[in-house]
Amino acid sequence: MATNQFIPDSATLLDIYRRAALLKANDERARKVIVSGQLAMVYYPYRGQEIIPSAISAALRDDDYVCTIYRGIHDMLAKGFPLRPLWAELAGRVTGSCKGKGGPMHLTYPPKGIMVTTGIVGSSAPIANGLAWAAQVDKSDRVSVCNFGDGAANIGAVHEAMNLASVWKLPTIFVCQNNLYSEHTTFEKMTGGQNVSNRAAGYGMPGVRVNGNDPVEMYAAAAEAVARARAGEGPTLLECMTFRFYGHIFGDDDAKYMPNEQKAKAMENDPVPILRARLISDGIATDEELAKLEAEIEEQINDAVQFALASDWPVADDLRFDVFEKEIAA
Amino acid sequence: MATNQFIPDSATLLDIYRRAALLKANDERARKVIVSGQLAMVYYPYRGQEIIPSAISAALRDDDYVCTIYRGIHDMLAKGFPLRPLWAELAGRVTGSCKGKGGPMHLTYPPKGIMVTTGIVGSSAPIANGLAWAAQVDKSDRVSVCNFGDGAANIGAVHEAMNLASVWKLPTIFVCQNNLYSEHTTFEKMTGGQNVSNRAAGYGMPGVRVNGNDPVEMYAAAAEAVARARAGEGPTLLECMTFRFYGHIFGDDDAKYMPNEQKAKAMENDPVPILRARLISDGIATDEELAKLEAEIEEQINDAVQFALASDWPVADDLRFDVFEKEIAA
Amino acid sequence: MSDTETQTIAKQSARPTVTILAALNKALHDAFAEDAKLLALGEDLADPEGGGILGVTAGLSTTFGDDRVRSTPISEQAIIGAAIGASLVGYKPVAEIMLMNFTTVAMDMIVNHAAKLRFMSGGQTSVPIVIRTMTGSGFGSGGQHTDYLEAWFAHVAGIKVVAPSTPEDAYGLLRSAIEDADPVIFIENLPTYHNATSFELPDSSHRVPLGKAAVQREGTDVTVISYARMADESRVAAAKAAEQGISVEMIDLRTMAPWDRETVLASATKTGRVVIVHEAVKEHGLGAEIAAVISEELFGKLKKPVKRLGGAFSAVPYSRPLELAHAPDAERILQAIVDIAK
Amino acid sequence: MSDTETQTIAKQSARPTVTILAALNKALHDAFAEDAKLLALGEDLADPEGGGILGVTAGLSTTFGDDRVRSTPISEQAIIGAAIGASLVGYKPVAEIMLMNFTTVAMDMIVNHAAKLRFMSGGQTSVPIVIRTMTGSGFGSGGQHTDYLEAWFAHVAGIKVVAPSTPEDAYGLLRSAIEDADPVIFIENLPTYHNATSFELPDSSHRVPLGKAAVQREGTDVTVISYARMADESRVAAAKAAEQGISVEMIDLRTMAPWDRETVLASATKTGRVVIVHEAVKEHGLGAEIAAVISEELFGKLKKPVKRLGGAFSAVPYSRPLELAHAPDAERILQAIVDIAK
Ligand SMILES: Cc1ncc(C[n+]2csc(CCOP(=O)(O)OP(=O)(O)O)c2C)c(N)n1
Ligand SMILES: Cc1ncc(C[n+]2csc(CCOP(=O)(O)OP(=O)(O)O)c2C)c(N)n1
Ligand SMILES: [Mg+2]
Ligand SMILES: [Mg+2]
Repeated sequence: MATNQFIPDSATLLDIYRRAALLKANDERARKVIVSGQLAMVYYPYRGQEIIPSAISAALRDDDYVCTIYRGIHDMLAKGFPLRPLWAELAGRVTGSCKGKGGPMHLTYPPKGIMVTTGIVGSSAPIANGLAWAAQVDKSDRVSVCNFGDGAANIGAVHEAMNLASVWKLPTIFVCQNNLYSEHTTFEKMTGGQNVSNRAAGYGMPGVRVNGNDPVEMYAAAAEAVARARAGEGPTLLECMTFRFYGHIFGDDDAKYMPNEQKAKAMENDPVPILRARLISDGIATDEELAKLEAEIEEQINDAVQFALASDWPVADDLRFDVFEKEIAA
Repeated sequence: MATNQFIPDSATLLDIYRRAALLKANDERARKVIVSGQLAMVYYPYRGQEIIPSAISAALRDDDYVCTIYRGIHDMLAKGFPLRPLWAELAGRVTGSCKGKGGPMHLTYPPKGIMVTTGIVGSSAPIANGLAWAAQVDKSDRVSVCNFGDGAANIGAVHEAMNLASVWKLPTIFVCQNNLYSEHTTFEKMTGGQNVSNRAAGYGMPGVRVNGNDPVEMYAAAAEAVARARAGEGPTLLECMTFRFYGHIFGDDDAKYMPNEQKAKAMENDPVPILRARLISDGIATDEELAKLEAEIEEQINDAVQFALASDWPVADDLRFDVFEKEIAA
Repeated sequence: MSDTETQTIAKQSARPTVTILAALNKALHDAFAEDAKLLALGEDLADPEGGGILGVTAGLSTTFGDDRVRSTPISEQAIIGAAIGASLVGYKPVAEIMLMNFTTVAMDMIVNHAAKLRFMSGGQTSVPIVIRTMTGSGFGSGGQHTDYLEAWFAHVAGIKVVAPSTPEDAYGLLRSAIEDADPVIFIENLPTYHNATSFELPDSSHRVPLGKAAVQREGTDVTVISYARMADESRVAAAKAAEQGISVEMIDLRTMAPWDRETVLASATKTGRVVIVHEAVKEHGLGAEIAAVISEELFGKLKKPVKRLGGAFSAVPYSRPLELAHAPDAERILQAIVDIAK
Repeated sequence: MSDTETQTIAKQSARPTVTILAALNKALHDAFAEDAKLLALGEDLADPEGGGILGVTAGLSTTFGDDRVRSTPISEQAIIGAAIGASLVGYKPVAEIMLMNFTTVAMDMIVNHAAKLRFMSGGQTSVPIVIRTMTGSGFGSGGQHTDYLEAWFAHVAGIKVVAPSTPEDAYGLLRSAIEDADPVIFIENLPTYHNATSFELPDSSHRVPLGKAAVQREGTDVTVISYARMADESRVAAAKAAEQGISVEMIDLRTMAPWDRETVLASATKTGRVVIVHEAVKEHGLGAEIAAVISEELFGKLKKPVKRLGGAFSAVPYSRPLELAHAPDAERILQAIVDIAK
């Protein structure tokens, strides 16, 4: 469906890899830091889904909006969430972007348009429309990207939001990251029609199912949706097929509900190394250049983790602040 | 789409008219009784939509379930709600089916499978699924009919219910009575895709748009959906095109939001007299026979209204009862 | 009706002509004219749809345009979500949830998001929205159209709740709610929309601060605390009590959350006898918190235990005699005043 | 683990091995075995999905079949609606809303329908369902996963609310909730699921009546009223207080709605000093109603004003020190006991 104008050029593919490499390294570090006991948190690994936000973000501007979910750190990093306030928030420190009040499930960073991270399935969608409405009233050409999962496609909020976006012709891009599981339940078992993108037609909006692990397909679909939205032609639903490698919550035993072969096969097709190999074989970058890039990323993550763990904890009195504009009386 | 086996025969057409005539007469009486000041109530006229439930009910059994909405007295009468407890409830008397506690928006009559009437848009759908689930576990071949409006198609509960019905293959029949308005808002203005039945495909269930004012088309579609449900083949969505003649709430000035021509044209094509004429021209019944039938209906309504207005009012102490199985202590 | 028209009519006639509905409509028009960042959305809200089912928003979409004032599909989660999203980036949406019982389909948006985003984001974002909603018994609308649910929202940190009982307060509270930096639930009592109780529409500078109760009648024997329609009933009861020689101090709370401890405790200290009245079910209603605080703060100083009147412990019934029995009224409030004054 | 296995292990070991989770699982198995009309539904609830994300429903679908025990899509309105519908025609569904904050997307089904259908139908229909839901702070799940919202439901006529703090009560209350003719919200405190506090799983005849509190420790100086995890904290505080010579009567409410006035008022009459503790935000929480009733019923008889401890007035924070500061704990409860005993 993608016309040539939306095929990513070499620079764009490299940009996508730069983001994906950061996402991959950060997820690996998060799990390592938890296993090592340096940091205790409820963590939703996104490993395996890196290409989706990396490709989408390559088609976005800093001033575009993103709303995402508990499994959303990949969406945030790809959009430019800086590592220090991110890691400090994960560590629950005052230097965290949310002063330690929000935590991993509510990371927020308005300077890069990362406006809402929700822990409620589907609730990113109605709010993303509001950001899109604001862009429309502003007469700006900003777009609002709304991330949610395959399971979220069946909850009421997402339905209401897609219908409203269609009738108001909002610049909302609905990104369903279909990793084939909702917690422990399979996509087949909970999805009437066995497909999310097909539902778009019912709202009179375009819907496409793409291989979310393929940077070319993913970028082309995203760029086309962004172009439509900027042109005032309304919303698009993108169903991005992917897989999550480490279960729902890090530590859950996915063998209880997931066939080993399915997981093994998905991990064999790990999209990040595949893109890396492609950049080299296509002569877009050399192994050395990419190794250097990856080393820099590790350094940045080292710095952020150290910054986070060295930062101060919030104090009880902080609870009185940020409830309302005016603090609660002591 | 209707195969011959579902085309109504003469007896069925007469049966449909018998119901439709009752519905029409009862709506006219309700409005008259309000205008005359005999009875004060918030009333949602259904005049113009009679054929839909009359045709559907002709395809149902007494032990099938129906859930409906504030604008639902036509659905109830067609399913067999007796006139005396209905009118007594409208009048708020202890002899009402709900002892005067529910009123017009919550009429209930389990002996005829009329299980829930809701005042919340869309909320008939999730509950109708539960009745269908019960039928499924019972291994009975009962079906569960869920009525809602065109505006309700855009609320979350209906989306969740249609998806669940599809994945559980429930014998639920979703009946969207599309009268082109939601309170004062037009169908076009609030409906992405400008069509409700098309959304069924997204859930993997059959969806059809039918002329709800045509008894043959309406009956055929309903009978086919009922047959599928009884055979364990799952839910169907029926979008039944129709029109309401007297605004949202009786008394509201629909000229404020509805073009006169649109309303006039709809009233010219009043489906009940059209069916009446057809029965006569097709030799299914004579004018005299139908006049007699209509006179009997007027008599039954007279009796019910008199019964209602002569019945006792509930007393304050009744508030302690029916909150829980055990009454609240005085 | 334009405000000048209304005012002229008001001046000409001896009887009050200004209703809460007219005051709300003017408040919206004045606020939208002053601040281009205001938006409005809700079902049947724009003029092609009649400017609201009862006309509260009449004229807004015509005057301020379809971009800013929009009718919506029947999708309360989408309505509140859209308001929240726009509010995160500089707009001040006034959303309507037609009836308060319908907030039940949007509780996630209101409670988990509108009320909490400021805190969860560490103050990086805020949600300056107003959620207008109608409710109240009296019209026989039954169990799903008339609940008062203010106690639910008062229990949630991060959202405010107000309810006016006069045209002046309707205007002043709505203007203040719109100007507030945090989300506000604005409750309108539907059955009394058309009661004309004022002579003139408030001036555009009129404000009523959130969190400040109104002492509508000073007294020394008994303090009566209420709001919304129950304030009307309490005013009547207080006047009747005066005829019997009982001096009632009548407090209209106006803001349920945060409620005005200072005014309430000062009055309770003076009278030592307190009656709290609301239409919501008595048990676990707003009166519980107020009674608990008064009993704790004025321990040993009260002349009588705090008395609470509220809706009966049942759904709101349809039948007229039952509906009348469900909510408190002037007669039962007077009885409570007389009893506690003994 | 089968109950006989668990019991043997329990007998062998000196330390208790039975958890609330195991008791709940046995209660469900026993109830389903005894009554073929029981159904269960919820997200990840059946065995192919692991028998619940924490295994509370493990084994049910295998033992009782996919017709009766079903995993669902993420559709809480559809979940509660399906439970309501089936309950209208003779079934007794046990629905799970994974976390209590997610009841916010199903409030219409719970409040406008489950709680009201019996009344609005004039008693023609009833809704004998149980809604199991988990919540509670301690795991750093933050603002949208840990709220206690029992006060909302207590304010609604037609629905009951319970929350166990021991394996025995978990078993006995769940069996009673399932057998009850009306809807019951059954709150499970997630962070203490695995605390092993009993030696044996309750016998299948064990029941705990709804509406009856447990006096877990008799005392004469101070009455402490709590429930759920706060009952654990209160037990610790009561023991510490005893060391300081303060005799605490510790009441675990067990049922929040309708709460046990008789037991509470009897104890308050005896001690004249009452501390109420819950994890939910203090303001407008369950403690408000209880404090209001005690203050009214025992006016002039209390030695000290009723003291309430509850969650801080904010969303539940993520950061560990903030999360610990948000909810009451044994230390602060002890402090309150000492203060009120003075
Ligand atoms: C309304 C609501 N219901 C249930 C949950 C619990 N829950 C958290 S994540 C999840 C699964 C979501 O699956 P999906 O939408 O596919 O996203 P994924 O986790 O796979 O990225 C569930 C059921 C929730 N957070 N919110
Ligand atoms: C959740 C909810 N939102 C809003 C309303 C107010 N309301 C009552 S009827 C109605 C219009 C419904 O239109 P439609 O679904 O087309 O049914 P119709 O009245 O045309 O039969 C609205 C908005 C409601 N009852 N419930
Ligand atoms: Mg998924
Ligand atoms: Mg309609």
